Amino acid sequence: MSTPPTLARRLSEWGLLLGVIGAVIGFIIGFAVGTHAIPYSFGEDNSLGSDPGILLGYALSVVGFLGGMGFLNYPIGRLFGAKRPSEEDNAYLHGEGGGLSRYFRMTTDHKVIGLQYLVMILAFLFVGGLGAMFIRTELLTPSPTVANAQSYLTLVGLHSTLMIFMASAAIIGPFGNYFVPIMIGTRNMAFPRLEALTFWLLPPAGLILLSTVFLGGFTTGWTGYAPLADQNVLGMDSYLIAFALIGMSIGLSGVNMIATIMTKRAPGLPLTRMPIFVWSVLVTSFLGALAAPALIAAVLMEVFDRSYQTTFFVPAGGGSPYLWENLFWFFGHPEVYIFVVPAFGLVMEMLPVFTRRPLWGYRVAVGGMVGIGLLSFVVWQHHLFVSGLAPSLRPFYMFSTELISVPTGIIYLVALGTLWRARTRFTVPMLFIFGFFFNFLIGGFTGVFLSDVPSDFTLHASYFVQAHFHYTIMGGEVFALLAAIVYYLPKMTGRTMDTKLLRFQFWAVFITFNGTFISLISVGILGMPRRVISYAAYLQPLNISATVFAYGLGLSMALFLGILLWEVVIKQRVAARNPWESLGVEWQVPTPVPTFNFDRVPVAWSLPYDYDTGKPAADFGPAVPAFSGA
Amino acid sequence: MRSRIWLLVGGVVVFGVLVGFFVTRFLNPVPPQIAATTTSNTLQGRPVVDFNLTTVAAVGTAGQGNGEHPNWVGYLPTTYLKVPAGSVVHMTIDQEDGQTGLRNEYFGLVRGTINDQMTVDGKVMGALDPSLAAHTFTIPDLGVSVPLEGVADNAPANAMIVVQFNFVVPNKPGLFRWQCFVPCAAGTLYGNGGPMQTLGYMAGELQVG
Amino acid sequence: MSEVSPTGLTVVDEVEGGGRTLVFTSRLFMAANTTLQLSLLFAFLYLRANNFGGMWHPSGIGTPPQVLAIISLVFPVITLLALWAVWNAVSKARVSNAVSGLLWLALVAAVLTGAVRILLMYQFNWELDSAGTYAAISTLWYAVMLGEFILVGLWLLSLVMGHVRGTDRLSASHARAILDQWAYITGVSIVVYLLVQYVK
Amino acid sequence: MRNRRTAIRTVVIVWFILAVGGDVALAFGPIPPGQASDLASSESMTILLLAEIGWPIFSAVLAALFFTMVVNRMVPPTEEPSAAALRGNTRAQTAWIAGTLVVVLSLAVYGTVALAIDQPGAGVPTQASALAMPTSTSQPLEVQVIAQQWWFTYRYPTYGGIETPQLVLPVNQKIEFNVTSLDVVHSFWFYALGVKADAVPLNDNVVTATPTKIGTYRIQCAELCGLWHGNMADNTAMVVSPSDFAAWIQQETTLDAPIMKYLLPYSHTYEPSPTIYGS
Repeated sequence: MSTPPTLARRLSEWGLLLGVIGAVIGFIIGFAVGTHAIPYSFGEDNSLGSDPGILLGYALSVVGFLGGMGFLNYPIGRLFGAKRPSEEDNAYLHGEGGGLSRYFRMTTDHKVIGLQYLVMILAFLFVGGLGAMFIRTELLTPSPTVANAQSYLTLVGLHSTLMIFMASAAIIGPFGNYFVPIMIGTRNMAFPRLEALTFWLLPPAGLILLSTVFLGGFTTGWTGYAPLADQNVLGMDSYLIAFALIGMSIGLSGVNMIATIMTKRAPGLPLTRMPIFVWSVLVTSFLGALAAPALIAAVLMEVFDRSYQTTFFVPAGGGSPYLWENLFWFFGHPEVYIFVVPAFGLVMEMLPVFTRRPLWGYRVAVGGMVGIGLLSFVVWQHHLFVSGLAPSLRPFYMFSTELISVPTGIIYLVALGTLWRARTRFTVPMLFIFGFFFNFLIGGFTGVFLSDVPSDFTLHASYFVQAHFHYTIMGGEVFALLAAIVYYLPKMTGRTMDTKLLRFQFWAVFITFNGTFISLISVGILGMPRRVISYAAYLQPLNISATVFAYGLGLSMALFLGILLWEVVIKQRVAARNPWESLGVEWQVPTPVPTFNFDRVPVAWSLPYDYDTGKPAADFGPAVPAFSGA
Repeated sequence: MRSRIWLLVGGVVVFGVLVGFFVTRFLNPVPPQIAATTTSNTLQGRPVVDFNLTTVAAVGTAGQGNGEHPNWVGYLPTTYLKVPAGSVVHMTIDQEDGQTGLRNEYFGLVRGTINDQMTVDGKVMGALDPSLAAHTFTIPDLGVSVPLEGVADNAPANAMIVVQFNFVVPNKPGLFRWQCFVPCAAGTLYGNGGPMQTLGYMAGELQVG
Repeated sequence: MSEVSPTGLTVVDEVEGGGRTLVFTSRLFMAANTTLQLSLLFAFLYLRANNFGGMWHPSGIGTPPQVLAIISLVFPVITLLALWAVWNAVSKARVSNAVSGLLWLALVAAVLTGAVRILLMYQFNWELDSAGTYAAISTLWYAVMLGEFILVGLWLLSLVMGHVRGTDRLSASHARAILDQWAYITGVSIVVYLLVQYVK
Repeated sequence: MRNRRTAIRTVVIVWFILAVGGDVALAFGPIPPGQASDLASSESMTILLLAEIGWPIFSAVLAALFFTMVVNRMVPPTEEPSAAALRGNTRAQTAWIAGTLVVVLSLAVYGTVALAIDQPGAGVPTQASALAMPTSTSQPLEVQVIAQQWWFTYRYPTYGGIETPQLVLPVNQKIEFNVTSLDVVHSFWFYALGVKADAVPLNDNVVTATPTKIGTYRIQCAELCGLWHGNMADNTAMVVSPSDFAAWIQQETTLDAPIMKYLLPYSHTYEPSPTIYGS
C-alpha cells in the first residue's frame, strides 16, 4: 500500500467541499441557461428568476455536487475505457484505514453509509419536528398569531415533506444498509457506488427543500396537488426537485438492496432462513423500486407544466387534476408501506432477543409482509373516495383496503405468539417495541374508519386522517426507529446510550405522543379540516391540549437526542460486545466491524432465533476470534 | 471530552441562530400596517373613518416585498389595514389598473356596503359590468364585496377611476382577511397565483379594534 | 480456497455475485422502468379518454412524419441485432475482431438513434400553452425514451471503449445485460410509436 | 396471584368489562356527524357500528399484549413449551387469519351495501329534470356549489339561477348539491349534513342529502386550495322552514337584480375566461 495516492484520491479527501463548489457552479450555469435560453412566456414578472431557471439550476447543482464528490470519476473513466480502479483505490474508497474523514466523503462501505444515513435521518426528524412545534403553537388560537396564512402553509409543507423524506429512509437507510450485508454474510453491497449515491442524494434534497423559504414557499403541503402546484410561486420548484431526488434515492436503493439480497447471500443461506428483517427490507425494496417511478413520472409532468407550459393537470388545457392524484397516490400508498414494513421487520427481529424465544410463525410473518407489499399496489384510490372520480370503483378499493388489515394482523399474531409464555426482558428497546404495538394498533383501527366509504365522508381530509397516519408513522415507525437506535448503537458505535433516564424518556414520549394525537383524533371527528390556520372557536380547548402535549412530545424527543449525544458522542460510554445476548449474526462479528465484515464468509446457517437451544445462527469456520464468547 | 462539549455547544448555538433567523425573517414578517384616519362626522350613529388606497398594475419598489416583485399588481400603500371596532369605514380607492374581467360574474355585484351601493367617479352604482372589472375589494367574512372598474385601454396615461363606499365593521375586535376576486395576476394559472397569493399585493388583512 | 469448519462444511472466502448480479439487476431496472412507462401510458390514455375542453388534439396539431418515425425505429433495431450477435459470439467464447466490429456498428446505430429521435421530438407544429395534451404527453414520452436511449448508449460506449482498448474484455453476462436493456427500450419505443402515430 | 389460571381469568374478565362497558358507552354517546340529515345519520350509524365492532377487538388485542408481556413475569408458566410449539402453530395461525378475514369481509359487505343505499355523493348528476321545481320533497332540489379561490358561492337554478354568497336550504327537502370549481381543487364540506365532495374544475360532483334539522351550521373547504384555504369557511349556512326559505329567496332575488343580466346561463361546469393564464 506504499503506492502514492492517485489524484482522484487526493481530491476526494476534500469531497464535500468540492461538492459544494460544484453545486454552486452547476446552479449558476443551469440558472443562466434556464432563464435565458428556454422560451418562456409567463412568470417573467418575478425578480427572483423564472421557473426554468430555478428548475434547471437546481438539477445541475445536484449534478455538480455529485461530480465534486467524485461520483462521476468512475463512470467517466469507463466511458473512455480507462482501467478499472486499482485494489488500493477500491480499498481507499471503501474507507480502509478508518478515520473520521470517511464520513464526509463518498465512501462505499455500507457501514459508513449506514451511520451517515442515521445522522441525516435524525437531522430531518428534528428539523421537521421543530416545524411541528411552530404549527402547534400557531394552532393554540383559532386565528393567525405567530405565523400568517402564507408562512403557515409553507411551514406545513416543510414539516410534512421533510418528515416524508425522513420516514421513507428512516429504517431501511441506517439499519438496512448497515446490517443487511452482514446478516446475509456478504462483504459488500452489490453496487457500493450506487449505495453511496442513494445516500448522497439526501442532503441536497433536504437543503433544496428548505431553500423554498427564499423563493416564496409553496402552499400545497406534501401531496403537491395540481393545479394548485401549477399556480404556485417559485418555491414549488424546490419541492418538485427535492421530491424527485428522494424518489430516485428510494428507487435506486431498492434495486441495489434486491440485487444484493438475491445474488450475494452466503452459501447455505436460503431465502427461507434469512433473518426476518432482511425479508422486510426485501419487500420494502420491491415496493420502492416499483412505486417510485410513478412519482418520477408525475413530477416530470409537473415540471413540464411549470417550465414548459404544458397542461397535464390544467383542465381548461385538456389536462386533469385526477391525473396527478392517481399517479401521486399510486406511488403514495406503497410509500406508506415503505415506511412501516421495515419497522415490522425490525420489531420482529428484536422480539426474540428479549423474549429468549424463537420467532413464532416465521413463515406466516414473511407471508404477511409479502401480502402487505402486494396489496399496497391496489388500494391507492381510497385517497380519492370523495373526489368524484369513478364512484363505481369505490367498493373494490374499500374491500382491498380493508383486506390489507389481514396481513397486518398477522404481524400482531406473530408478536403474541413470540411473547406467549416468555419471560420478557423489559429493556428500553422492548419498551419502545411495546409502544410500537400499542400505537400501531390505534393507527390500524382508525384506518378501518377511513377505509369505509360512508364514514370516510365525514372523516376524510380531517384531523382524524392526520392523527391516523401520525399514529402509524410517528407512533409506529419512529418508535421502532428509537428502539433500533438504542438496540443497535452498541454494535454500530461500540458505545451505548442505555441509561435509567432513557426509561423515563420512553414513558414521557409515549404519554405525550398519545395525548397529542388522541386530542387530534377528537378534533378531527368534531370536524376540523387539515392544514387550516383558522378553525371554529369551539375546537380551541382540544387544540390547546394537543399543543400542550405536543410541547411535551417535543421536549421528550429532544431529551432522547440529548441522551444520545451525551452518552455516545461526549461521554462515549463503552458498550458490552453483545449487551442483549443476541444470537443474530450481526452480533457475532467483532465490534467495530472489520472493514470487510468477515475474514471468512460464514456458512451453515440456521434461523438466527434458536434461543431455546442457544445455537448461534452461523458458523464462522475454524478459529475465527469473532466467534468466541458468543 | 471538553472539546467535544464545546463542539456540541457550538452546534446548538449555530442551529439556534438559524432557527431564530427563520422565525424573524419568514415566520411572520411584521408588515407596515396603516391605520384609518379618524374623522369627526358619523353615519348611522357610528364614527366614520377614512381609508385611501390605490391599485396599480405594477407596484415597483413601493410594494410589500421591497421591490422583490416590481412588476406585480397590487394595492398601495399596503394591504394591512387597521380600523377601530364598531366604526363605519369610508373607503376611497383610486383605481389606476386596466380592465381584466371577473372569473365569476357574480362579484360584479356590490354587496355588504351601506345601501349595497358604491360611488364611481361621483355616480352611484349597485353593480358593475363584470367584463370592466379590474379588481374587487372583498372581505368575505363581513360579506363586503365591491367591484372596481378598470381604466379603459384607450384612456390617457395615468387616468384613474375613483371608487368610494362605506361599510360597517363589527363591534368585536378581530382579524379579517380581504382579497381581490378578479384573476388579475397576469401570467399565472387562472390569474390567481403570484400577487393573488402573496400578502401585501392582492391579499391583505383588516384588523378591527 | 476452502477449509473444513467444525460443522464439517466448507468455508469459502467470498461469494462473487458477479455476472449473475449484473444480468439480474439489468432486469430489475426493466421492472422499475415498466412502472414509469405504465404511468406515461396511463396519462396518455386518461387524457385522451377525457379530452377536457376538447384540448386533447386541437386543430393544427400534427403528428410526426411517418418516415422519420420509422427511421427512428430502424436504428435501434440495428443496434439490437448487432448486440445480439455480439452476445452470441461472446457467450460461445468466440471473441474475435468481428466482435469489435459489431460493437462499433451497434454504437454508431445507437448514436444515430439519438440524433433522429431529437429531430422527432420537434415534429409537432405547436405553440407552447395551446398545444393540447396529445402533443404534450407525446413530447414528454419521447423525451423520456431519448433519455433512456442516451443512458444505455453511454453504457454501450463504455463497453466498446473498454473492449477495444483491452482494459476490460467484454464478458458474456455484460453483453447479455445490455442486450436485455436495449431490447426492452426498443420494444417500448415501438409501442410509443404506435400510440403516438395511430391513437391520436 | 400465584395461580396462572386466576391470572388468565382476571385478564379475561377485565377485558370483558372493558369491551362491554365501552360498547354501551358508545351506544349512548353522541356519534358524529350527528342527525342533521339522512346522510349524516347514516354516516354516524356506520361510524357507530365500526366502533362497536372495533372496540372489543381492539381491547382484546391490548389485553392479549398485556397478558403475554406482564402476566408471564408475575406468574411464570410451570412447564416449558416444546420446541415445535415455540416455532409456530398452524391451527392458531389459520384460525387467526380466518377470523380477521371474516371480520374484514363482513365490514366490506356492509360498507358496500350502505354505499349502495344512501349513495353518499361523488355520484353521477341526475338528468336535467332536477332543474325543474321539485313537486315533492323527495324530488331533489338542485343547488350548485361554486368553489373559487377563496369563497363558496351558490346558485339556485330552480329560482332563476340566482347566485348567493350564503347557503340556505329548506328543511326536509331532498337537496342535490352539484359541486364544481372555477380554478383549483377545493372540497365542499358541510359537516352537519355529512356532505363532503371535492370541487374539481370542469367537473360536476354530486351529493344528495335531506336536511332534517333547522339551524345554523358551518361550511368549510376541506382540500388545500392556496393562501386563504384556512379562511375559506362560513358559519352562516342555514337550514330553515320552507316559508322562511321562500322569503329568503325573494330577498336574494331583489338583491341580485342588478347583476342578473351579467350572470352566465346556469350550467354544471364553467369554462374559464378569458384565458387560463390570466390576461
